[in-house]
Amino acid sequence: MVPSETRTAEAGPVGRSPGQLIWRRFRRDRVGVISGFVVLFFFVVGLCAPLISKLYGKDPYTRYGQIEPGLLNGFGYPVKPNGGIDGEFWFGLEPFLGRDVFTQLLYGIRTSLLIALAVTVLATLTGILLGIAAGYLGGRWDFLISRFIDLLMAFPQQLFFVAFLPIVATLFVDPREETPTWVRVVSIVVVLWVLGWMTLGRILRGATLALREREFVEAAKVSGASPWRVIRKELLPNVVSPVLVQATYMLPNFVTTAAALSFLGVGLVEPTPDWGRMFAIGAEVYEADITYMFFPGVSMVIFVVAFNLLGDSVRDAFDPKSGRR
Amino acid sequence: MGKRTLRGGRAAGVSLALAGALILGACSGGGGGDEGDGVNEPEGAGTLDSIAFGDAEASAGPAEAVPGAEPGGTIHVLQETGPNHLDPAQIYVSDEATVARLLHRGLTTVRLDNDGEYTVVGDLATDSGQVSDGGRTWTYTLKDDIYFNDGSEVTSADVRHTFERQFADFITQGPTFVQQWLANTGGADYRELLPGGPYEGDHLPDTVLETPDEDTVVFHFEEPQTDLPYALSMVGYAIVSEAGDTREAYDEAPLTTGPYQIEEHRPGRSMTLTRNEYWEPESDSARNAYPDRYELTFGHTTDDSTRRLMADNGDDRYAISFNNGVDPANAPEVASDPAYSDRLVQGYQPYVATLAINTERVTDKRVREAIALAVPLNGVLNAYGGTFGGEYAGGFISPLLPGYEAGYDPYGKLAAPQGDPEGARALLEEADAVGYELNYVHHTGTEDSRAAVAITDALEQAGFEVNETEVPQETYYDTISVVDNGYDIYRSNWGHDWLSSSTVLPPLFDGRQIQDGASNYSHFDSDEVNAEIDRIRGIVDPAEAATAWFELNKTIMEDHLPAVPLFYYKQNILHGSLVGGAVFNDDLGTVDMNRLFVIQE
Amino acid sequence: MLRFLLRRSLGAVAILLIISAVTFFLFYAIPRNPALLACGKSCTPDQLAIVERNLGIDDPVPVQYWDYMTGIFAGRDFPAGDCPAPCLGYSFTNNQPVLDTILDRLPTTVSLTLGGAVVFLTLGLAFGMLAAWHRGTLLDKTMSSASLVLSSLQIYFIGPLALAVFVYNDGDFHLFSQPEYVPFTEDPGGWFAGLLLPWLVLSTIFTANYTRMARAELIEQLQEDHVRTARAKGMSRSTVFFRYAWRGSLIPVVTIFGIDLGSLFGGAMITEVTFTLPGLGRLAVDSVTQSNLPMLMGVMLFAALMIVLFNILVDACYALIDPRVRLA
Amino acid sequence: MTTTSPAAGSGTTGDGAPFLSVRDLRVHFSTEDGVVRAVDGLSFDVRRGRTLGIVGESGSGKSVATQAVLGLHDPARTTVSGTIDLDGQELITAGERALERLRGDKVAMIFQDPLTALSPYHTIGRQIGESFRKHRVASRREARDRAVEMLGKVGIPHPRLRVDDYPHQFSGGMRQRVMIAMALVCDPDLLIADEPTTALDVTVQAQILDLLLDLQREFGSAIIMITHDLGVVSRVSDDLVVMYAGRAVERGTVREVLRAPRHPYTWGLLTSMPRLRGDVGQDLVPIAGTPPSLLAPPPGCPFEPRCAFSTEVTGDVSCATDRPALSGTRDAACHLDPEQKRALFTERIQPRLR
Repeated sequence: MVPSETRTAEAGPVGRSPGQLIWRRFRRDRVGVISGFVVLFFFVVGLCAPLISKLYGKDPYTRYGQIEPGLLNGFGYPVKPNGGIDGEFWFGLEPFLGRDVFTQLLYGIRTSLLIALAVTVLATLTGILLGIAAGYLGGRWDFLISRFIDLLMAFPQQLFFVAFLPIVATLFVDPREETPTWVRVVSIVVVLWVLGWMTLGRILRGATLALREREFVEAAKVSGASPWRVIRKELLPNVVSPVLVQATYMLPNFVTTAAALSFLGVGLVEPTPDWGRMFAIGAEVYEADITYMFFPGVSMVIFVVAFNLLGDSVRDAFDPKSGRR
Repeated sequence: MGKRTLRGGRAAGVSLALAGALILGACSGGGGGDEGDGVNEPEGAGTLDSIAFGDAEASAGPAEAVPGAEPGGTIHVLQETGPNHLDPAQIYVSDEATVARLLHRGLTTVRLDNDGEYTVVGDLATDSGQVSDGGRTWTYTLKDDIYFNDGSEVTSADVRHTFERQFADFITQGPTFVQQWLANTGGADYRELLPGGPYEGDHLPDTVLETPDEDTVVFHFEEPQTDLPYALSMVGYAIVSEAGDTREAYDEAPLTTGPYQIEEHRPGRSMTLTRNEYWEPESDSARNAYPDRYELTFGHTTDDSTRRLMADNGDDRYAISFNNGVDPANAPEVASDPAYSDRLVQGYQPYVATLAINTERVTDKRVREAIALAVPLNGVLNAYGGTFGGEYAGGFISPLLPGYEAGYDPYGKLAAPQGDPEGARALLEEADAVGYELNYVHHTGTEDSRAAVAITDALEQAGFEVNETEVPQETYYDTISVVDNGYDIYRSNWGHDWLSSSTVLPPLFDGRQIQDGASNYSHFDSDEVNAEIDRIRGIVDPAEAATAWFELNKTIMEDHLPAVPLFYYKQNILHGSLVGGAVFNDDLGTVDMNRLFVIQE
Repeated sequence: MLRFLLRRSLGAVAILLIISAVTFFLFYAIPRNPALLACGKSCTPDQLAIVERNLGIDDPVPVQYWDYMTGIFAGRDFPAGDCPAPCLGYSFTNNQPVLDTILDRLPTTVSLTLGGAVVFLTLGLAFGMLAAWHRGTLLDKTMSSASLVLSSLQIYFIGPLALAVFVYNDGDFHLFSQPEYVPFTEDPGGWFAGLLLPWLVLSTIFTANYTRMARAELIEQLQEDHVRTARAKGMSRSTVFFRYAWRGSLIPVVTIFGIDLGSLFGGAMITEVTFTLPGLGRLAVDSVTQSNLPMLMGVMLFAALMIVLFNILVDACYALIDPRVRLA
Repeated sequence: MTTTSPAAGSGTTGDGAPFLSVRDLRVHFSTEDGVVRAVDGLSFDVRRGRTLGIVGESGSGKSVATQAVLGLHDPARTTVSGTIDLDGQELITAGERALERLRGDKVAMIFQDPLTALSPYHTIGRQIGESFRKHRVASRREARDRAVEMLGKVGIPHPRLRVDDYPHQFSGGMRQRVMIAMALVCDPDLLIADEPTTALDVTVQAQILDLLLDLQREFGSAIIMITHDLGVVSRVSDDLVVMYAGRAVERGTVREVLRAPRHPYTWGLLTSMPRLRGDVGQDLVPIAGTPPSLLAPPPGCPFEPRCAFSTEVTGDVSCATDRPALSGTRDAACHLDPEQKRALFTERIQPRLR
């Protein structure tokens, strides 16, 4: 190609980098921005849970209803209507244990987001590593990794989680000792992670395979760049889009999966506040106290909807063609 | 005495949403004496004014008619877990025992009559037993017209076989009282008496078990065993056919002597009972057997069965549960709405929940007292279903038992069920034990975990350091019944085997019984208490004994405090609108299935 | 076709072998002794040994695994009885053959899954087509937003909610009857009534997802060159839509459907627990709480088998849909 | 139905009213990033029996304009304005039904990539016969026979055997023949060929072009040949429109435009094209820069940013702000005056074309 002898075109968004373009497109997507704020709000709430609960003056551990008489009835349910909601307990009281639902939810969101975030990061890294390795190295590696993915895909996911979660913790801790909360968290993260990266891995393998044949990668290879450099400089920047999009879809998925595990009774245990366990309790008491499930349930719906909308917007920003409208 | 533990969880399918009801424990036999005044009357529960060993007249069939009852129809039984065992010798847990009562008959049984009186009567035997030799020899004569459902007659050979096969290796789950009495040993040593059971041609010598003719069975014991009629009424000692014994396989398809037989059994799913044509009502003084069929379905969580029974639609109008209580979520509504409470049968279960303290580790009584003060009874009971789940306990002796004194509350727990962390802290400071470390183990079941939250929180408020661990529900009792278990506190339940405190205090607090797998969970050993146990056992008068037992209960509570009483379990059975004759049976700790009938429309 | 099946079956067997091994070794790595449970009270060491032998757990784990696998292919002898191939062992808790229990629970799960699948497949595809056909209109936007919200309604949230509102409300009107499993062969009406609510709840998220997927795929297909060609030939909108775009959108739908169905057949755990239906999922959950390893192993293997089987089925379906795929 | 006579009234000469007349066609897409003016004021005529070539770089709006003729754009996202007169029928305002009747019958289209343009899920026989069945209300059997006939006509061997094959079972050239057979199945009066040979290798290209010409001779159809390849145009076209950034920048007969191009963009196209008989040492000169964004086209001459000659424009016009017009059948939209153009072409461009 002959370098241009005249002025290059300046008009229009041609001169912007793809990143700027994507950002511009995303910013213009009002739904995306709003859902982004909602998601952000959840993270802030999770992060600031201790602060909020301090300002609010309650904590998620004190058994208010058991200590102060008159809050719970003989069956262990809030005496006041609507789950005991009042000026003091904004979201009401937990049946039986009489703890404050508002702070329970705040801390529960905090735990769930922490777990989901950790799994997302791990699964994304694993997906990138193995996906790109399979696509780029090809041959035997590709075969091995692809078969490995097939194998993991054939594992009955939920069953695997339910069956192995109780075991994983026992591998870490002497049964005589109190299992520290972090070990339980790590077990959940590990189990979800092991079966959580394959979709991304497959996508990246495909993307890498396609990229490998492209000129600029060929060129870089021919010019003697090390494989690591080719991956870092040429491949990685080009798979940012699927990675980001997949990660945004993954996270709410992990939140709901972890909640499902708690619902099935294999998640985090008392007294660690947990979003998912609130559904287990909710399912237990809904006939006597349906209000209890309201706040965890609605907040989870909002969270998942917002995250999915955000995911759609991220995808659209990267790839306007695929648009949902 | 055998270990009395809440084993339901291990043997049975435990639902995640397991509610307050208990799954455990066959209990049997009436109690001695007429200590009616000691029994506190809970709502709906019957009282035990008097109980007697029935004579031949009382034992003769047919059973007294239930007013208004008509034969016929089908009763539907909604159960959480299906029986894992059908071989009577393997049956001990209550959800198996309740079903088995429709199928099997033993030498004796406990009859609840129209007046609410309990009598130990002869079942296959003509009376509750002829005792001689100062309680060392018991003679039973079999009735006429008693048959297995294959048409063969029940003979003394079958009775002998029934007891001999209790020693077989594959019989592991049933009661062990009679074997131990016959062998005069404790623990599992009785197996030495007839290793492997009767299958190799060995038999118990006539000096132990004698069958002089077709209809007569004689038990010979080295020590007086005055409780034998009670023990023999346990389903675990129901009669097994010698000719029809298929050993392990008998567990799936046993022959029956009771009014019903198994027509179809889909393990864990359903069971259909139809009439045993060879059962003669004239031979049975305890069973009315009005319904033609029983349709049992399993896999109903307590919330599921409660909702069905509340809705009262279709077949559920003919439904009841033997073991599923009202679940906590529906309890408030069931209690408050007459549409439901009229169909509710309530009473005490035999179990008393306690928080055992390992006295070998927690040696300072002040520390134990601090634990007792701190523990929030309301937190524990809330987890187990609140007022439907039980009633705060002040001692180790159930309100069902003779000698029980209502309102006994040495540590003020009934008055302050939320616990007294300040008082506890003061005691700890006095003992210079603030920051005392407690290893606390509980199981992973919903209720126990929930109770643990309250207990741990309260103990830490009081100044303890709690190291909380959990084990799976099904291994819980195996974990805590190890002598060197390494734990300081753990919840344990105990239920009497029959209505006498002699089946409560000795197994729990006799220090000479401490061994792996035994029920002295507190590892409590006091010469004074041991001596007192021996003394009371020698008391012949049941009323006097009952009072003495309760005094010993006080001594243990006040001077030693090896465990913190938490609550007395209650049972709440709801039934469909077309089920008649539902009354609570204190002996069973649930509804009396022998009196049920279908209200014909 | 035969070669395809053979090749895929071999692959499937390999995968199942590995899954069984991994599961087996992980399970038996846990420090619990199930024999203690089975031995019960008054358990002597001698007795414990007998029970362990009966359960086949006195051998080292690899030997046990070998015995287990032999049992599957050749049958196995147990003290409790002969266990013909494919033998998945005996339950720790009630001495029933694992296979019998699985087969006993299977109809519930199959009924639940198939009914749910019919609901979410028809509704999902219908809604997706409707939205794609009316792309950009208010209808499309409404349906897209609705499916977005619906797809976030977790079963453990709406299940109890639906029960409270439609079944166990205090009024006299109950939209659905109490969820339960009645075998179809016994009472088709009861079967339908008892499973209707579980079907709907189970299929809520699926319906929403299939709507979204079908819509997106159809819209993508409508932008394909060959669809444009068809339009340029004068084909009517509906012909283009149903004959051309629809066909192409089937492949991803079938793929996902195969995965979903495969994993649901292994037990729709949350639905079964929420509605207390005695299916494989609940069997698995109960087995976990009871440490009933043989049962859990059996369910796990069965579920994996279903997944692998449906994978093969999906591939076979590709050949039906797309003539370019040949099963050689 | 072995022979079908050309539609009544269609002549083989270029006389009389144009068969297709496009005036001031504008096709605007609304996208996430704004309105894309893909075609912005395009006019051209096509006469019966003649071939109009439309050339331009990718993105110049050639395909968009011709697809607008058939109304193939998604109405929800596209605004089409101007007039399209096909044999007296106004198409822009025509309803979907009327267009459907037209497509594949009076006007047919051939697309660039026969692999993606044919449905992989249906046999070619079905795909060919389908529009015949619709427009001629033929039975399944008749449609199949017609498909076989057409396959034979476009030179596919063993048409009777291959009619039930799927597109993937054909080679690229054969597939394009199938495409053509499909387009011609109803004897269209106007055939729009959108880069019909781009995806094919050179020898096959020639065969396909010959085929098209033969068929035109036989049926007397008008053809619009869209391409970026001037070689193709010079070979088959009678008239030529050069498009740039959604507009026509030069138009005339093929001879006029190629012999004496008047627009700097056309010059650029010519110099950037390899010639068979050219000097091997001669550098090809691509047009510098990239086409302007169609989102925000420059107000003046769209080619101005890339034009090497804009500085030579004299007078009070500015290439940057004033849009040059195009008028008449032979003209170029450029502010250079005719003399300048002639001089620049002969002095600076022609030498490079030797």
